[in-house]
Amino acid sequence: MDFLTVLISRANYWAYIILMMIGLYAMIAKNNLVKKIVGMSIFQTAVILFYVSIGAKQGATIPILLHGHAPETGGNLAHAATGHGTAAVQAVNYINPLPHVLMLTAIVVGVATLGVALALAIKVYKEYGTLEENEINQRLRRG
Amino acid sequence: MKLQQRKSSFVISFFILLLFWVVFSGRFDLFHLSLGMISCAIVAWFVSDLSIPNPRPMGILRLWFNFFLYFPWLIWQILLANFHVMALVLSPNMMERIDPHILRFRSRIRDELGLVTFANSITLTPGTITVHISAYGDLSVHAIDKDSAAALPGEMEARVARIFGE
Amino acid sequence: MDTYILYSAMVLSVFMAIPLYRSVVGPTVKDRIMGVNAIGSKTTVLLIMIGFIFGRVDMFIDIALAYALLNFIAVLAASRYFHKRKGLYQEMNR
Amino acid sequence: MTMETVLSVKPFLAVLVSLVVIPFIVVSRTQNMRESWTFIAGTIKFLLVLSMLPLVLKGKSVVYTVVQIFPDLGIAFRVDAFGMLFALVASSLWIVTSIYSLGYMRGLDEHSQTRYYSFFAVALSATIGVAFSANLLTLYLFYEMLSLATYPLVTHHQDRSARTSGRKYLFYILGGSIGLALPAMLITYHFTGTLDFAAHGVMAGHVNSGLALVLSLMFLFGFAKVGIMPMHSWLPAAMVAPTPVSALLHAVAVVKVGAFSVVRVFTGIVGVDTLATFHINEIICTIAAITVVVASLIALSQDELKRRLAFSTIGQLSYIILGVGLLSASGMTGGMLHIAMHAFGKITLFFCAGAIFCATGIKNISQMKGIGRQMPITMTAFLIGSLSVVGLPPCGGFISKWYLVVGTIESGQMLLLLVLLGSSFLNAAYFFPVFYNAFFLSEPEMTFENRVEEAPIWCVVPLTITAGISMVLFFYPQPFLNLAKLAVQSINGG
Amino acid sequence: MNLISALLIAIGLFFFLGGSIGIIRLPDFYSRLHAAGMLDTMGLFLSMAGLALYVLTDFSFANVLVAIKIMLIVVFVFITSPTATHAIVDAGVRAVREPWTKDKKGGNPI
Amino acid sequence: MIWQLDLIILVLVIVCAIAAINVKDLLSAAILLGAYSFLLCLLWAIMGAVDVAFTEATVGAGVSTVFCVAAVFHTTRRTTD
Amino acid sequence: MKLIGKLTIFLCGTLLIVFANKFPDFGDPHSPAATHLSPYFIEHTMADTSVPNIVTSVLADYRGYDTMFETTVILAAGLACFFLLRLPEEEEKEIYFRHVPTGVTIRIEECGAAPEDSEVFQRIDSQWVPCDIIIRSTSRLLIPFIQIFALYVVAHGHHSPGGGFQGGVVLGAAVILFAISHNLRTTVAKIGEKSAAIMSAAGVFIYAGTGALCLVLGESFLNYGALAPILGTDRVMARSHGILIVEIGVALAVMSVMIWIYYNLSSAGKQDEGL
Amino acid sequence: MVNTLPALVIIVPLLAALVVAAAGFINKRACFPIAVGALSVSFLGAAALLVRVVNTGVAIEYRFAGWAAPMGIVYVIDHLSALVLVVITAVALVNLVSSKQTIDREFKDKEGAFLSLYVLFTAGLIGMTATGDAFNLYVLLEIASLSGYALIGLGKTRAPLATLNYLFLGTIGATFYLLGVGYLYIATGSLNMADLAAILPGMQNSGIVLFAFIIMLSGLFVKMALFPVHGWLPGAYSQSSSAAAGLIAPLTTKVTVYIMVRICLNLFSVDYTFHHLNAGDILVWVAIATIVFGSLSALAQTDYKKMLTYIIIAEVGYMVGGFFLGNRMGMSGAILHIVNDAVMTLCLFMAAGIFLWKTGTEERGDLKGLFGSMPFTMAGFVLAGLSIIGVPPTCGFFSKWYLVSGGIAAGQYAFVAALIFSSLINAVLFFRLFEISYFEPFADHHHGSDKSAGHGGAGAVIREAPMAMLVPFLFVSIMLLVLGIYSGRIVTNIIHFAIPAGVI
Repeated sequence: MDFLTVLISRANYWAYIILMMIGLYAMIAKNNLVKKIVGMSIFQTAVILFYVSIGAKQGATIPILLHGHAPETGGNLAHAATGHGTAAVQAVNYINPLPHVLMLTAIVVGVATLGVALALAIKVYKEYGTLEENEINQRLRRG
Repeated sequence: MKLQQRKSSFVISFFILLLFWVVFSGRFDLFHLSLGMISCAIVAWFVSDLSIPNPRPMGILRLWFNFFLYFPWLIWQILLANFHVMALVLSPNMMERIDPHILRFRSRIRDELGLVTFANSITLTPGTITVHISAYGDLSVHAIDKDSAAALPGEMEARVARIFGE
Repeated sequence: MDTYILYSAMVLSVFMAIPLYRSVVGPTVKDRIMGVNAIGSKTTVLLIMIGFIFGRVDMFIDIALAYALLNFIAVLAASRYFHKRKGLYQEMNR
Repeated sequence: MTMETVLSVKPFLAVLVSLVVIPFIVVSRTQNMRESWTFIAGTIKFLLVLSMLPLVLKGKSVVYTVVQIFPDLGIAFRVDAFGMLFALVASSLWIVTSIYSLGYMRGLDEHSQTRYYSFFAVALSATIGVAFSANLLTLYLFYEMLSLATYPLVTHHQDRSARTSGRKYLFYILGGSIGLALPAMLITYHFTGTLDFAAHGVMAGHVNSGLALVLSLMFLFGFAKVGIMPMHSWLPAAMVAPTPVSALLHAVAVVKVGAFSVVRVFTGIVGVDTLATFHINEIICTIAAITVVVASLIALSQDELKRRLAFSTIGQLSYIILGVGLLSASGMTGGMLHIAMHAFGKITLFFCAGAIFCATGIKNISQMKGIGRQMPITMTAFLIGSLSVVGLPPCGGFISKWYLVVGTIESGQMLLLLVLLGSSFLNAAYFFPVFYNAFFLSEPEMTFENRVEEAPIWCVVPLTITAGISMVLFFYPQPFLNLAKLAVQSINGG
Repeated sequence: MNLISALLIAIGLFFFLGGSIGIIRLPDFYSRLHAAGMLDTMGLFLSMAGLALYVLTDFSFANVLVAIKIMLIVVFVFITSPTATHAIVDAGVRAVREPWTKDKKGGNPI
Repeated sequence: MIWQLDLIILVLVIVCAIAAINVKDLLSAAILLGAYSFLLCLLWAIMGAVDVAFTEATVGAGVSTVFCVAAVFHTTRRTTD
Repeated sequence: MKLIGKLTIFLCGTLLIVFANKFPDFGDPHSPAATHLSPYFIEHTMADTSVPNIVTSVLADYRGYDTMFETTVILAAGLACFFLLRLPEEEEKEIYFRHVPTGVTIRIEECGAAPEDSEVFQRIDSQWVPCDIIIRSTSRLLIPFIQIFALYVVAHGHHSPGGGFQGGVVLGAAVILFAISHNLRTTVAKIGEKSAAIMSAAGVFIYAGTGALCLVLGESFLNYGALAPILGTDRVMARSHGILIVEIGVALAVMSVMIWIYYNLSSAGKQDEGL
Repeated sequence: MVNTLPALVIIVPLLAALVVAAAGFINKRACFPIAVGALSVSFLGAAALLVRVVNTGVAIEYRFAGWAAPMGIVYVIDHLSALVLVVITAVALVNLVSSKQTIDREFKDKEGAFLSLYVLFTAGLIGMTATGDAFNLYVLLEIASLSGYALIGLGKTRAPLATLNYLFLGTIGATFYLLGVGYLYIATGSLNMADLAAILPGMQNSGIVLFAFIIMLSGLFVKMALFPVHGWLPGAYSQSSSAAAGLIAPLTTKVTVYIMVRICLNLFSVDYTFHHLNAGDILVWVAIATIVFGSLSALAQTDYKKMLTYIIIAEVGYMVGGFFLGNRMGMSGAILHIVNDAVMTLCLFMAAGIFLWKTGTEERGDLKGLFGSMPFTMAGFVLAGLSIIGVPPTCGFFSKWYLVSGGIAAGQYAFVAALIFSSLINAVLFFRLFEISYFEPFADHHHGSDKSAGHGGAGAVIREAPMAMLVPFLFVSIMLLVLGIYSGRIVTNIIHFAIPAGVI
């Protein structure tokens, strides 16, 4: 049982390390450029996993306020919310939203990087007719 | 496309989309409804020349009505066929019982949407998958065994044809 | 009932390993696409179930819906690769 | 130093004047304009330097800070006796050399004269800057400026040999200054907290003997322009330059800047007391003595006149170091005086070599048979110059060498005395064949197809002047002697 | 009510299981698609129906909307799933894969 | 946070990641990357990060897979590792 | 390279695992991360911005500046893909048409006249694609719903997960679906590259411009409270509406950038025929 | 107005970038003036900020969205960041002005995108410099990186491959940085630098913080191309077009070094970095390796631009080593070198651009005879070379002065030796170039672009670069001297305030 608690309390962190290492390995050791790009994607998501794991909170609900559905009477929402909202909201009941915000940005950065990397890969292919790094290097050495 | 057609197409899509908006949104205050109106208008304008090729308000209503009548029957067929394939998959001597083959026939449905509905219905019923469909209604269907293939085109074609008024 | 849904979700996620196996092992790309499609449909259900477990299902439906729609696009894009003739001559036809 | 100081912008102007003139040289359309600008600048510079002489002779020093770069360190000028001595030599000789270059460059119809005159002007600025610098940073700055400005001059011909020797030149000079002098300077700065030249040096009390020795040697070799023995071989190589360049720069500006810097550092930074306490001066003297002897011996074996002169220069420069290394009053006076005396002597010799080349195209001594009869003025000047360099009366060189000998005796270094005397003989030995060839040999096969005339008038006049000055200095060495004595006084006394 | 939804979910899971097993067992990918595409869709439909029913146990207007939305997913899946299946089959045809048949043994039965 | 599901999905995610970088076909790699995104989306949902899950679902399924396939379409599927 | 890779990951992995052991437990409600900053956001979001979705309020208000640059990152990616890949337009040598009812393909050389604007003839790519009515019809049917759903996601980012970014991606995906199910040329004819580019810049401009407007109104950058007089609401609601405005900007930018990137990637810069 | 300056410095370029991106599709001629105008405004703003900070001596804080420090994002402009801001904007502006013709020629129909990315890159760097939020820095880093990839990627034929490598390593670097921020967040729960700096001293023994330090620095080292992870830099920079290289090469590594300084000084304290961890010694050795490696590799290059890239690597070694000497002199030297090296590298790359423009190649051998044909350019080039070598009174000398003094004060004689060694190698490198261009006769490069120049003059015609390139170039090379002479003031008035009082 002790092992299980350790496993549960750390599993996410270990998983993020494994994923990160998979990505890093692909980026360093793989020969194919698109493979490297795939590795890069995995590498970036590993960090996202790490951050989201930081944000997780035992026994809390998702970071959208339960009483957010204020009376639907013509939009004067704020006063209704301030009326009972602030008093009722307890930080311990909601998952930490900050890492989520950060990770939204990280995902966006990830997809942007992916797009640019793929564009570059297409250009490389047009130039050399292959995506294998060793073949490209051979060609460079010959030419 | 003519402007008149486009206008009516716009109106029809607008109301259909608004219905969906309301279902999605679930908020009925003025602010969100007006947002919905704007959104639906934008989308309807954007799609007015492609989603509904020849708009006839009554026709569309009848189509939907017929479609909802067809739906339970289809579900029932799917359910039956599902159990059939389920049994096939789970049976120990599966390799003997299956007999994949390709079936070719010509449907009498001419309406494009009808053909698509028919093809998708065929695909949805387990045991048969539409492989290819031509504009004239030539279908090739992959069937997993003889029983699944036997029902085609059969009743399903008739019902689909009825929806589209043929 | 929540426990029941939790266990269902667990069972479902275990089932997910099978299409994953198919998409990992292949052998053809179409098998993989198919596997991903199957994962997608299971995930849609799982998302709703997670919503129930959190007790906030209304928040999860949007995700599931987006998921269902976009999974379709991904599968379509992947199979579109073969629709173009390129799949026919210039490449190995796995 | 407890000297009175006068704040004046003159030192800065003296440095600046030849830089200011460069744009005018560059935009000048005709040769005449270019040269007249050079003259104007040279004259102004000389007058500026001269105008400070009375003050300096009165024992005051002129100071001016251009810009304060570090809180306690900046680009600053300070004119004291020693600097004045050197500046006087350099600025007066610039005018002479300008005249000479005029003849030489026109005579040989050299290319890229604009570049030549511009960098000449820069080099002069840098030389005066070194002479007037108030701290090691300023000195280093102008030292580097001089190295770089000389490079295009050395490689003026832009051919293969120029390239090789340019490379060698840079290797030694820049390598020395960046690799040795700069770290030495920074280490000094770190330990002492100042780089200002002070009468007794700034190192005393801050460094131990090992560090002092290392720093001294780093400075000695780092200022490679002084040509102390392992760092000397750039000097013969640099002789590919046009002769006025060799003359001014390799007899006066560059090498003397090296010597001046070393002396300045030893007296102003390391300090004579430190040198004496840690017995560093003995090591320095030994190195200098070895250089003297070896350079003289090598000079004997050179056939090309300019190379022979170059090795002679190496030897003569070490006299200066030797003299200062003796640390006795006479020795130091002799060393400092030698800067001036040797300058006038050696520049005469180079002018002569240039004139011969200009007139006949000959570079080697063995070919100069009978030339003395064709070019009597030149060769007479050559005789005077070599007498001065060897150190025989009636030439200025005798006086400085006299002080050096007295200095060795004062400090009781009999071995060094021997070295001095011996090397003088060697000097005589390598100059003698030149006259012998020129005046007493007339080999039958040695025929000049056309009768050789004297070199162009613009070449001959300067060398006559310098030869004359060399002789005058024997009879009237007071300006330089007084300055040198003042300098030594301020170093030892106070 | 709960019982019905639980039952529906269980049947749905059962279909999912069938689909998964089919994906493994069937010989070539045309036949696997039958299992993967259809049984999964059915499983999804049933489980969703069960879940929608479960939502409706706590009956309120908001929950009705939620249930409708859940069923909307099903509708969309019913539209997209056959199309996706068809696209995959088409891809297979374009890549010149002969379907596996009993007599010919074409393709690679795995 | 539902740790039971979390553990199962984590295993699947890692398997998927390893497969994605080891498969000998770039199109497959792209598709497996898509599957990887799907599973991650689930993982975020399990940990309660709904917005992240939503983004991952849209980006992973809708966009990045398509981009990858498009890129592979214009380059090649061949890979030696 | 393989060895270096293995070595690196071994080193990094060991290091990471060693330090991972020192973390607070997974899901610990008393970890510093859960107690230092986030409680403020959770407890004040309603009072400050009147947005129940805390992620949205933090994203677009508390850390709105981050999000502005996040959108800019996307724009930069779009620009980068365009900049790297786009090729100059060139005359097409031969074009292909399909007679829809029969499926016959015809090729028209340079000089030949194309059957313009005809219902029966359909322009197709040089790489032949099957005439598939199923995919086309289904996509046509779905696209409006995907789009309305996307707009819903954008508009309801305050109350449920989603927001500008997700909505924008879904919108973009809808267009991509259109391009996949039809062809790229049709899509480009509908939403041109130029408009995609301008819209993407405009989207970010809406965001940054809102911020700048606040600046002009005398508050700090992106302080939507300054918009209250313009919107005619109190400051808290102004923040809420400000968030909506910037979300719309984000959605616009993200949608058009996704389309733009897709155009360039799928056609390798030619933008005539794509995936 | 003054209070909004920190925002304006970055917002104006951002808005301009958006406008330019759109204008590229509407009216191409409007792009360039807008970009130049925006960067000018930004430069003036940065200068005003610097003046204000120096005059008041107090850091300026700007709250975005009106939220106070730990909640919202703040910009903190102190002496250090104001100085770097001025450098960034100035370098970007000057390079932009000088490369108008290059842009027009090399990026036909894409000027809008190029200029937009250019301005975005600058904006990213500005933001990185000014921000006081650890995560915001990551976002801006990515903006700068992404636009940098694009700018570099459209260069010569090998550029895409080199850029892809750059992208991979850059992503690793940025992600490591992000991971470090995550570790800090898990340990403290905060993202604001000032807030973190207040919390961290209480948890100096925490392993998480230690690891955050390690991983953040490793990420930055990848980004700044320190020795074992430098591989991406030479390829990327030497393959890019000259307009892009003139922006990216001077700024990227410098700003990354600045961030490292920032993190070590203001986030983790001096106490933590130097006394608790004693990180200095190891990192100085790494820096020494970088210097030696960079110099030696530069010696092996025949391509002029490639040589410059290796010099950049060596210069990174200077800065890192100088900073980690851990004393006031060394740090001053490192920070001063950020400024000086940016200007020097700009000058050298502008020269490279001019050579490319005139001769069409970047091989060393093709510089033949340029002293004769373009004396003004070569004068500037010589000045830049001397500055890199470290000859007074150019600015390179003075930063080297501080660095060497710092090395001596810290007793790191190996570092001093490496610096001197590198200076000597630089001397060899540049004099080799000078020799080629000085000694060898001018070969008429017909593949150069400037065909309009008269061929009548039989080789003697002086064909300088176009004025629009030459004037900024000469301005920059004169700045080398000016910076050198004023370096003492920069150090005493600005840099000394940037270094915490605890450093001796």
